[in-house]
Amino acid sequence: MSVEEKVIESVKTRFPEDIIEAKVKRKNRVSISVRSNRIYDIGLFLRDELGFNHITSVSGVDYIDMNELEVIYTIWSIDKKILASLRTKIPRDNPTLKSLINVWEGVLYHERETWEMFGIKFEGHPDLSSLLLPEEWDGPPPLRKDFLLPETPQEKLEEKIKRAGGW
Amino acid sequence: MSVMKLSMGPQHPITGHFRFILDVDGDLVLKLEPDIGYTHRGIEKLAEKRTYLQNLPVIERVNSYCDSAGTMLGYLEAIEELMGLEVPERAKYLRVIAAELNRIASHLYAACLFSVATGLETMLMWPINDRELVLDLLEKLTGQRITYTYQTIGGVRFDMPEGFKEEALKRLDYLEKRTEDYYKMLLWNHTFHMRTKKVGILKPSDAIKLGVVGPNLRASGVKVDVRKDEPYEVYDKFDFSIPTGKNGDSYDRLEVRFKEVEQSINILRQALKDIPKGPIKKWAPPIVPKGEAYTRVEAARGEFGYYIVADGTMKPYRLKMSPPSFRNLIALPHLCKNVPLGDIPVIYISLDLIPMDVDR
Amino acid sequence: MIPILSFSEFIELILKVLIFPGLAFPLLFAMIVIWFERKFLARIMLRIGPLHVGPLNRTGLFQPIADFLKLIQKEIIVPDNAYKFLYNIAPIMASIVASMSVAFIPYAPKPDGGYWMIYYTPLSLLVILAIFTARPFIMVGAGWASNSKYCTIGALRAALQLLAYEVPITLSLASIVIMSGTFDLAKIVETQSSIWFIILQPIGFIVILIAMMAELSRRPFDIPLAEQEVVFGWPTEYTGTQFALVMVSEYFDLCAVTSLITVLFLGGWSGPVIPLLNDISPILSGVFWFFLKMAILTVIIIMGRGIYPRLRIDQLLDTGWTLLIPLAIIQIIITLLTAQWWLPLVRGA
Amino acid sequence: MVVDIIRPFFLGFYHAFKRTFTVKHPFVRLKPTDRYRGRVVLNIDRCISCRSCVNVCPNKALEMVKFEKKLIPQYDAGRCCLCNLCVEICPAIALSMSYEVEFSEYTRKGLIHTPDRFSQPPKPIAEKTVTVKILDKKRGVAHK
Repeated sequence: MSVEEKVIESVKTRFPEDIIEAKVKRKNRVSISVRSNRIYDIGLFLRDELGFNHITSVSGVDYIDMNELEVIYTIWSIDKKILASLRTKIPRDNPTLKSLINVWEGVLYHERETWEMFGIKFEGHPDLSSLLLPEEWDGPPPLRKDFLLPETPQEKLEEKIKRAGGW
Repeated sequence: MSVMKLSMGPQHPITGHFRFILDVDGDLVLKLEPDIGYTHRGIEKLAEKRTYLQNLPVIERVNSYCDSAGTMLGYLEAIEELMGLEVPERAKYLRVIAAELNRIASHLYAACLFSVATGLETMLMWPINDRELVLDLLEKLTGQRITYTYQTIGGVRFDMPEGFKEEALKRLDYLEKRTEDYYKMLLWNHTFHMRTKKVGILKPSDAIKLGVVGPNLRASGVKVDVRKDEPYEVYDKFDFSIPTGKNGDSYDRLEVRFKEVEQSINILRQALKDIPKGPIKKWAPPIVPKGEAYTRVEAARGEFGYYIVADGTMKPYRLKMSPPSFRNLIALPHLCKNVPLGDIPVIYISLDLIPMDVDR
Repeated sequence: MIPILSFSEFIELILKVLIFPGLAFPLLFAMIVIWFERKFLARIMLRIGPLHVGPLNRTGLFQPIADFLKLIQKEIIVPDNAYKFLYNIAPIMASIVASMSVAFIPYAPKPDGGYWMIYYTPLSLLVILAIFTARPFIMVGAGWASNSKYCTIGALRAALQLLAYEVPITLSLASIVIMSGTFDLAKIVETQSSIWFIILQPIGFIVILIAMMAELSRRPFDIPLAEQEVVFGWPTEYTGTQFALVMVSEYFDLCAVTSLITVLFLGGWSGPVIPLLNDISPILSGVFWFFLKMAILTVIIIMGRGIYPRLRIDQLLDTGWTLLIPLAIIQIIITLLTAQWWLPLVRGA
Repeated sequence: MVVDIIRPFFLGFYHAFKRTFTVKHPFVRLKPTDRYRGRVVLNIDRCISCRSCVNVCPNKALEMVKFEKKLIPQYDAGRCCLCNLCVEICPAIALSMSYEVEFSEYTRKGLIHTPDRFSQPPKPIAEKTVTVKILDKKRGVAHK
């Protein structure tokens, strides 16, 4: 049994109910899908007992067709040399999630950026304020799929062709 | 005693495109709050509107003036993982050569910024001059000086020009000798020791907890390097070591970078010696199959992570970049608590943050 | 009662005030030193430096003049919240005070007795010390009057640094006075005719050189002006002519300081007589040696900017109080202990 | 410690007499390498109006316009990032990268190269050109 499978096994035995899916994706990559209400406990378990200590990134993905937002915490274990993606899906209409700031201190700016770009409210985060966008920004969260750029390249292209006298 | 709010930047000689809001009491900085986003270009959103191929020039501008070759490798790794594409051996070597040359250029740039922060302008010019040698080599190889668009999906675009190998080896020898002068002028300079030793000490436990990466993490004594941990391209074929620091102060962070330049020269010598003959590019389809991949590469400033969600079209559904400077940024307010005002530039520059990399 | 001057005396006075130690000399010194500093530092950094302006082909000799002309054309901006009177008068005061001390330094002996200096007083060393003490107050005044955060921090740093470094200067001057027995700069030079004080008091020389670099805010001690920390320190808000005056006053100070160290430690005008110059005027030979010594000191002081990183304010004060002052006191003790052997040699001349 | 303080002094003084590195730019120019990617140049006769360069351009620097009864790309130098994608994709080998880098203009409109300007060959390089060279250990690096 490889180290990756051991990790999966221990998570599954500890939280049998709350793991939706856990699998080894390839060498050094582990993916764990969990229910959003238990993400804090699973995060603590990953940090304390499995040694996933080095936060790599927090990212969001907007699945607009399923009306869901996915939040992915990617954590590297320095001793085990495994990258775990701790992922959870939350409804798009009411995106709230418990912040993991007390588990990994390094998520401070990552969560703030995800809040700003996807509108996901992290409960317990000390400072959810504008990070990259201008302070007077009042549009929707820009990385959601329903935020359209003022002019997509395709439209521009068609307009250009029209201006050039048709194709 | 009253606390004064001091706004440092974005129009300030040292901060670049950052703004720091400092709480200053006399000459003591109680708290630093970074204000970023002055160079935010929304590359993650732009990438969703462009095809995988069109993204190449856009993505390398995340880290444009220092390390575009090393930065782009991760994106290509992710796409090739999704496609299941095996890149020709010679192309892998050429990618490594470009990335390592770029690492040398980037670290020399870091050294010159560091000496500006301490007020020594001579060491601004010397590494910049010698960086020119490396940039000239890269221009010979790729056709550009800073943004190369050299590596592409399935390989590299140009082969090594004639006489490149000899010229490169000659210049690497020169650079290795030239480093002695840097040590004499900067690193062994007693005044420089006074300014940088025991300034901004980042403990290993704190560094891991905050998620600091790259030379900054290694300077704290934690031996983490993606090139060794999960070798990408052909890094598993080279014999090189990972330099680490002892104290984790500003001085160590610079010294680790200098030692990394030596290791890069070492890698380049091996790569130029062992490079096999063969094709340099493999045809790649424009459509990437459905799936997702997270890849990491060791760029000059540290680990660069790419998370790509592909939905089976020509364009990525989601591209997440996790650049090293953004992850190192959190160490800045952590280190700048109750330090003299004069140490702020030193600590800031020692972390080697570049605003474009932070903002994307 | 106004003394009546003869015609030749009048001409001499005009020459002194307007040309040589007076008005033109510090200006010319500033111009040449600014040019030399830029060119020399550029060469250390493997750059070329100023290139296009000037008479000789590609030397950029007139670059300081071009800069000055550019600066005086610019608009003078006074911040709204500034205390206007003090803000406007500070650059003028700075340049006046800086150029004042040149009047009390003897540059050469005259063949008919007396010295080539604007105003002779037996207490000239004390007068120069007094003039130096006035400088921090102008800086603090200007920084406070600008009513800007960076200016205020810069002014406070300037006050700390300049006041702290007065002490080692005064202490190392004490050992000179013990040795020569006079406050008269001209007499101090006379006593060095057989042996220079730099040989007798090397520690004192090093202390005064470092302290004077700090007093002048030259790198590595340019903490009040540190641009990476406080933009430009106390003169941050100045523009145009006012900025030009501030800049020029720094080089006036450099002129005065190098002259003073030459007089105190390097034997002033003393040196072998050069026949060619002596034929024109006996003063010129002395002035030549004086200039040579000044030039060497200037190069050493300028080099600091090219090779050392800047110190932090606490390290600077630490160096001042715990290293330079003990060294200066050690020099006084050594001087007192060895005076019995050296005094006949020095005073006997 | 004393050695560490004094050594930079001599090192700096020694460097003051080394050969300078700067290129005196308007009089002397850097010679671009063979592979250098500057302004894109179009060969009108070879262009088959296939529009693939317009499609591949990531920055919309190319756009089709009518020119002598033919649709020919027009080039916006202000948008071009010199990435070489259009040259690679061109099936008729009508596009090429030249060594010309100095194409700045006073107005934004002047940056748009209409097809006839787009197809002009690059200006010749100035006569005096230099490249960076390692001379020897003592004199270091210089442009020659």
